[in-house]
Amino acid sequence: MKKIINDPSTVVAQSLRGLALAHGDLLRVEQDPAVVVRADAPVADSVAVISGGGSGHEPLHGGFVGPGMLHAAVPGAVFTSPTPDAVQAAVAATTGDAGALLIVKNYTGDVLNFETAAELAAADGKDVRSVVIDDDVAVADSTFTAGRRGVGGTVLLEKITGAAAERGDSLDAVEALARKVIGQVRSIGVALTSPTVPHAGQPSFDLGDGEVEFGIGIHGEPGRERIPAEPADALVERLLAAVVEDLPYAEGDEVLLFTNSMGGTPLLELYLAHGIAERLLAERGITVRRRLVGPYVTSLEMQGMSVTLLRLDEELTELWDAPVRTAALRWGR
Amino acid sequence: MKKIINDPSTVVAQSLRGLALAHGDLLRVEQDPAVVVRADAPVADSVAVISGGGSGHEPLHGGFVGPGMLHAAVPGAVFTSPTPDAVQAAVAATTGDAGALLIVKNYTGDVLNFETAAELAAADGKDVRSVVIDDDVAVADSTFTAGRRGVGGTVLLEKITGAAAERGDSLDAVEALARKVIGQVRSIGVALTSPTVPHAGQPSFDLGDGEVEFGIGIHGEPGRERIPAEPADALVERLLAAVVEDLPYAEGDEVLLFTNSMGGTPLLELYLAHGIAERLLAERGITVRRRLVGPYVTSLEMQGMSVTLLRLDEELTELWDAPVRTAALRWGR
Amino acid sequence: MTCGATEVAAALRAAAEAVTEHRDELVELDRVIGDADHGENLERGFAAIVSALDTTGIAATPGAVLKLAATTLISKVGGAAGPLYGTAFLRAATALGDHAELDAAGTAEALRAALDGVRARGKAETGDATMVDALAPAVTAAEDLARQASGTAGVRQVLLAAADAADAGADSTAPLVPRKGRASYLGERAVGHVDPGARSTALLLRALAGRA
Amino acid sequence: MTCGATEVAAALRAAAEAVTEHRDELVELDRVIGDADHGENLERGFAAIVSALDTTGIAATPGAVLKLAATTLISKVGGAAGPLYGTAFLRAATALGDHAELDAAGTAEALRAALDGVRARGKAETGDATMVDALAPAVTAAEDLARQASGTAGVRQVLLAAADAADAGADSTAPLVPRKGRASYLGERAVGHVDPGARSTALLLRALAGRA
Ligand SMILES: Nc1ncnc2c1ncn2[C@@H]1O[C@H](COP(=O)(O)OP(=O)(O)O)[C@@H](O)[C@H]1O
Ligand SMILES: Nc1ncnc2c1ncn2[C@@H]1O[C@H](COP(=O)(O)OP(=O)(O)O)[C@@H](O)[C@H]1O
Ligand SMILES: [Mg+2]
Ligand SMILES: [Mg+2]
Ligand SMILES: [Mg+2]
Ligand SMILES: [Mg+2]
Repeated sequence: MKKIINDPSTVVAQSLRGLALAHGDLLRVEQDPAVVVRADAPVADSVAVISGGGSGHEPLHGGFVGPGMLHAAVPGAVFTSPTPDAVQAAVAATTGDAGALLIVKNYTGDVLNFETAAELAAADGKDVRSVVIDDDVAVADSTFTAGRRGVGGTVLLEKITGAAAERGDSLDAVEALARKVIGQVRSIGVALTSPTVPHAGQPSFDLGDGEVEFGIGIHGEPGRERIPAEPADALVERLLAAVVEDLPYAEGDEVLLFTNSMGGTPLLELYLAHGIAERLLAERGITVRRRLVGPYVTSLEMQGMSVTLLRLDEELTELWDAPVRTAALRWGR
Repeated sequence: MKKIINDPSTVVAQSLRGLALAHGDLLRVEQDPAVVVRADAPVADSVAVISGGGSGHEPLHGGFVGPGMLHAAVPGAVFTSPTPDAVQAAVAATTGDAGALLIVKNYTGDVLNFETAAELAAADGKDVRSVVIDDDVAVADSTFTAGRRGVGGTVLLEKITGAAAERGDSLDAVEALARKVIGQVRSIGVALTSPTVPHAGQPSFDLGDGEVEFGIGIHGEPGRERIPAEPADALVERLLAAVVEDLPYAEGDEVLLFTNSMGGTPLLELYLAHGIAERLLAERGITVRRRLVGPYVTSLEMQGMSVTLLRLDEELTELWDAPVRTAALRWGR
Repeated sequence: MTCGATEVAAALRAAAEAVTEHRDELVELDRVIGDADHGENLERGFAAIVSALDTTGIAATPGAVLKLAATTLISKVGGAAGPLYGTAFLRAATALGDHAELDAAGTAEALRAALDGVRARGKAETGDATMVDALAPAVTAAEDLARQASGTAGVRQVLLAAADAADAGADSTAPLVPRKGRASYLGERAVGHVDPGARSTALLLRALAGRA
Repeated sequence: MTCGATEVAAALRAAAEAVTEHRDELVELDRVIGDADHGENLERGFAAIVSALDTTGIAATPGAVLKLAATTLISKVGGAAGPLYGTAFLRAATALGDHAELDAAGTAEALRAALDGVRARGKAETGDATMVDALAPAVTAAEDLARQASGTAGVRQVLLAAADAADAGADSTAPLVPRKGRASYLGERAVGHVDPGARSTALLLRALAGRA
């Protein structure tokens, strides 16, 4: 393992220190427990939108803290969901009478830890709700299992709920909006290489030179199946078909297409894949109305990509377009 | 080699297609020869700032095309400088009476091809100047050799000259400003892994598990020396010392610190390195007044980082802060 | 034959040592079918328990000691294991109440409470390939021994019986298709691998037994 | 013994085949001390020359054919090799003027002009470990043969002598510390490796000789 770190046990704390120095105008960092908070928090009369999860997926979530998106992010250890006291600290730093929405990716650890934090916050008299995003179609959905994972769709959910909070929506409204987004967003990913978790010191899975992991998660969990490597045209079609058929997205739909790099895949390849995805959607009569292309939900240095589709309507489009000013997403004024 | 591509020979063209689809509001792409042009080009009464070079360094340069930065980018084949006719096409699409500044990274191929293009443009009666950036302190500077390479400083040069052009500076002024920036910017990089050029199909160099290439270029050329891997504190000190001592940057200086990922290094590590670099500069009495952190000048999937310092004054700071709206850099209105 | 707060604290220290000793093994089990952090997570948590014992001193009752362990796990571990083990210790602590001494029957009751807590939080049943597959048979074995050998078996024997059953229970997860936790994403591909949480449950019980 | 435009075009096609045949070797040489594209660059350029010959037909004079090759290389290759080989062919074409036939002396003159062009553009001298190290001795050998064997040696013999000298010249780059081009960044670390452009110069000359 070669990484630019001092020691696996201090990676997250030291990385957050750098984040705070790089973006002091947008955010501040508290350590122990680790929390990334909007520089201007608490924002008066605004619902606080809080997200979090294990580290190693940067810029998710700390890179999305700022006006128009998250009020706080709660980074756990690498690939390990944060503890309830960290979530509580984020609530304490951001949440006023308007309450808070916790965005939780559907992993057992995240759900349990955020759930506990929400209960504790409720006991403190705060109105804290949580929504669980589970957009990964690679995993069979079932109430008898851990269910689908939360992956790329999380960024879109954070942006849209953050914009709603910014315009002054109530917690009821932001929560309802979140559930709407969760209902209309689907993703799937593929890995070409494995990430290496710092404290593990070796790749999470071994992949032959001619193989890829289809239906990969973002924690180095092996994917749904191992398939032979194939040209980009075929691979992107495979990804897109899985997503489109799931909801399903239909002819005439207008969507946001999010082509995401898992970290190690260069932009050169990612844009190539994005171009293919746009063509394949056009062929299906689905209109790409907005797009996001880049490494936004990563899995350390893993090479690979994911495709996320969000069905848009006027309201979602407007909220997507609303100004945002964070380390990783920035537009509008 | 595993990449999300169809065929090595079509990678650049297909990637540019995706870029154009992703950022149609900012830019358009011409193929054959390949050029990325600002959507609103030619911009009346403005010097056109044009840059280019081999592909594989994305978002450099196409990701920096847009208001406040580049008017056009000229992408060559992977790691191969573009041909003069492509540069000419970029000039034709963007350059009016105010003339154009070509930003050329100091590589034999880039210099020769851009030089030829500039001569041809001059023959067409256009006022086209070129500046050569050579900020890489890893290479010994000498008129008897190819000289220093142009690396991370290029982004800062493109931003600052683009801002000057946007505010209406003359070609003389933009050119003088460019030379000033080139005089005050220095960089160095390190690689933890090798990139794999699509048409070569295998890693550009072989690196043992405990080794890193110090003084790496951005084309998979091996570095200045191969050294044992070391903790981030030591590695960043080594990078920073080489840069600081070169110009040199001195106590009391105010600088822009650009901590760049070579592509495959995750943000988690990059922010960690950035935090160390800020601390080491503070220890030297050098004030970090602006910062840029991210994968902006990459070398395909290569893991590694570079550090760039630009000495700032009021004018450069103001131009850095000026609004920019491109795929990869965006702030202000 | 019975234990006081001091012995419970010593047992927790022994558990911390065992976790450190088996850290890499647990990381490796989790690497193959999960996300390679289980050993790291538990080591962080049990190291924090040891610091907490060092700084706050030993509480008056076994229940209070276990409660300190529970809150420490909840606030330091994260992931799935943090809340689940945290709940287990918390329920066990509650079951013990403020008794100054822990006996065989009390141990079995505490284990039962722990299992109920894990089940309530994680919704996993036996056969889902989780720590429940180790803890459930452990509870049964502990209860059997505590009941059968009433008065003759001590806390250590009960925990040893629990550990033996947990070992077998952990092994039994290998052929299963996991239905809960991260390994469930792999479906059939996880078959043949022991669940890391089941394995850690077994080794924690054995370590606790060693000092009880 | 002399060549017309048709033979020059055929020689260029032979050069294109040779480049394709040696593509991987040139990529590999460049991978070790450069950026792994030299073979790819030349293959793209010479394939474009073949298409240009196919579409525009064969021009009237050897000079005109070489000029087509030059402009094609300049607009299709990029990198360092594009302008350098482009200049070489352009200067050679200019040297040939509009003569309908190319003879031994003319060949030597054209090679000399090519070398001067490469030197003027790239500023490299013999010993800098570039294509100049192959081209310079090739020119000398060509001139020697054209002068000595005046009237008896044909274009092919001149080119063969040039190719032999270029081969030796390319080999001579291995022990050098490069001072120009991308390999110069490596300094001492490039010692022991043949310069890719010197190698391609030698194989182009041999391929051209084969059909001249
Ligand atoms: N729903 C559940 N019920 C019971 N145990 C579970 C459940 N989900 C996960 N586990 C246990 O947690 C273990 C994983 O713990 P750990 O690796 O620390 O957390 P994470 O899965 O969040 O990375 C699994 O091996 C399993 O034994
Ligand atoms: N200044 C120069 N003068 C002469 N030849 C040069 C010079 N610079 C580079 N070359 C030649 O160009 C070759 C490299 O060509 P190529 O790999 O196609 O371009 P690039 O170096 O831009 O990737 C070198 O092997 C060398 O022979
Ligand atoms: Mg985990
Ligand atoms: Mg090149
Ligand atoms: Mg785990
Ligand atoms: Mg090259």
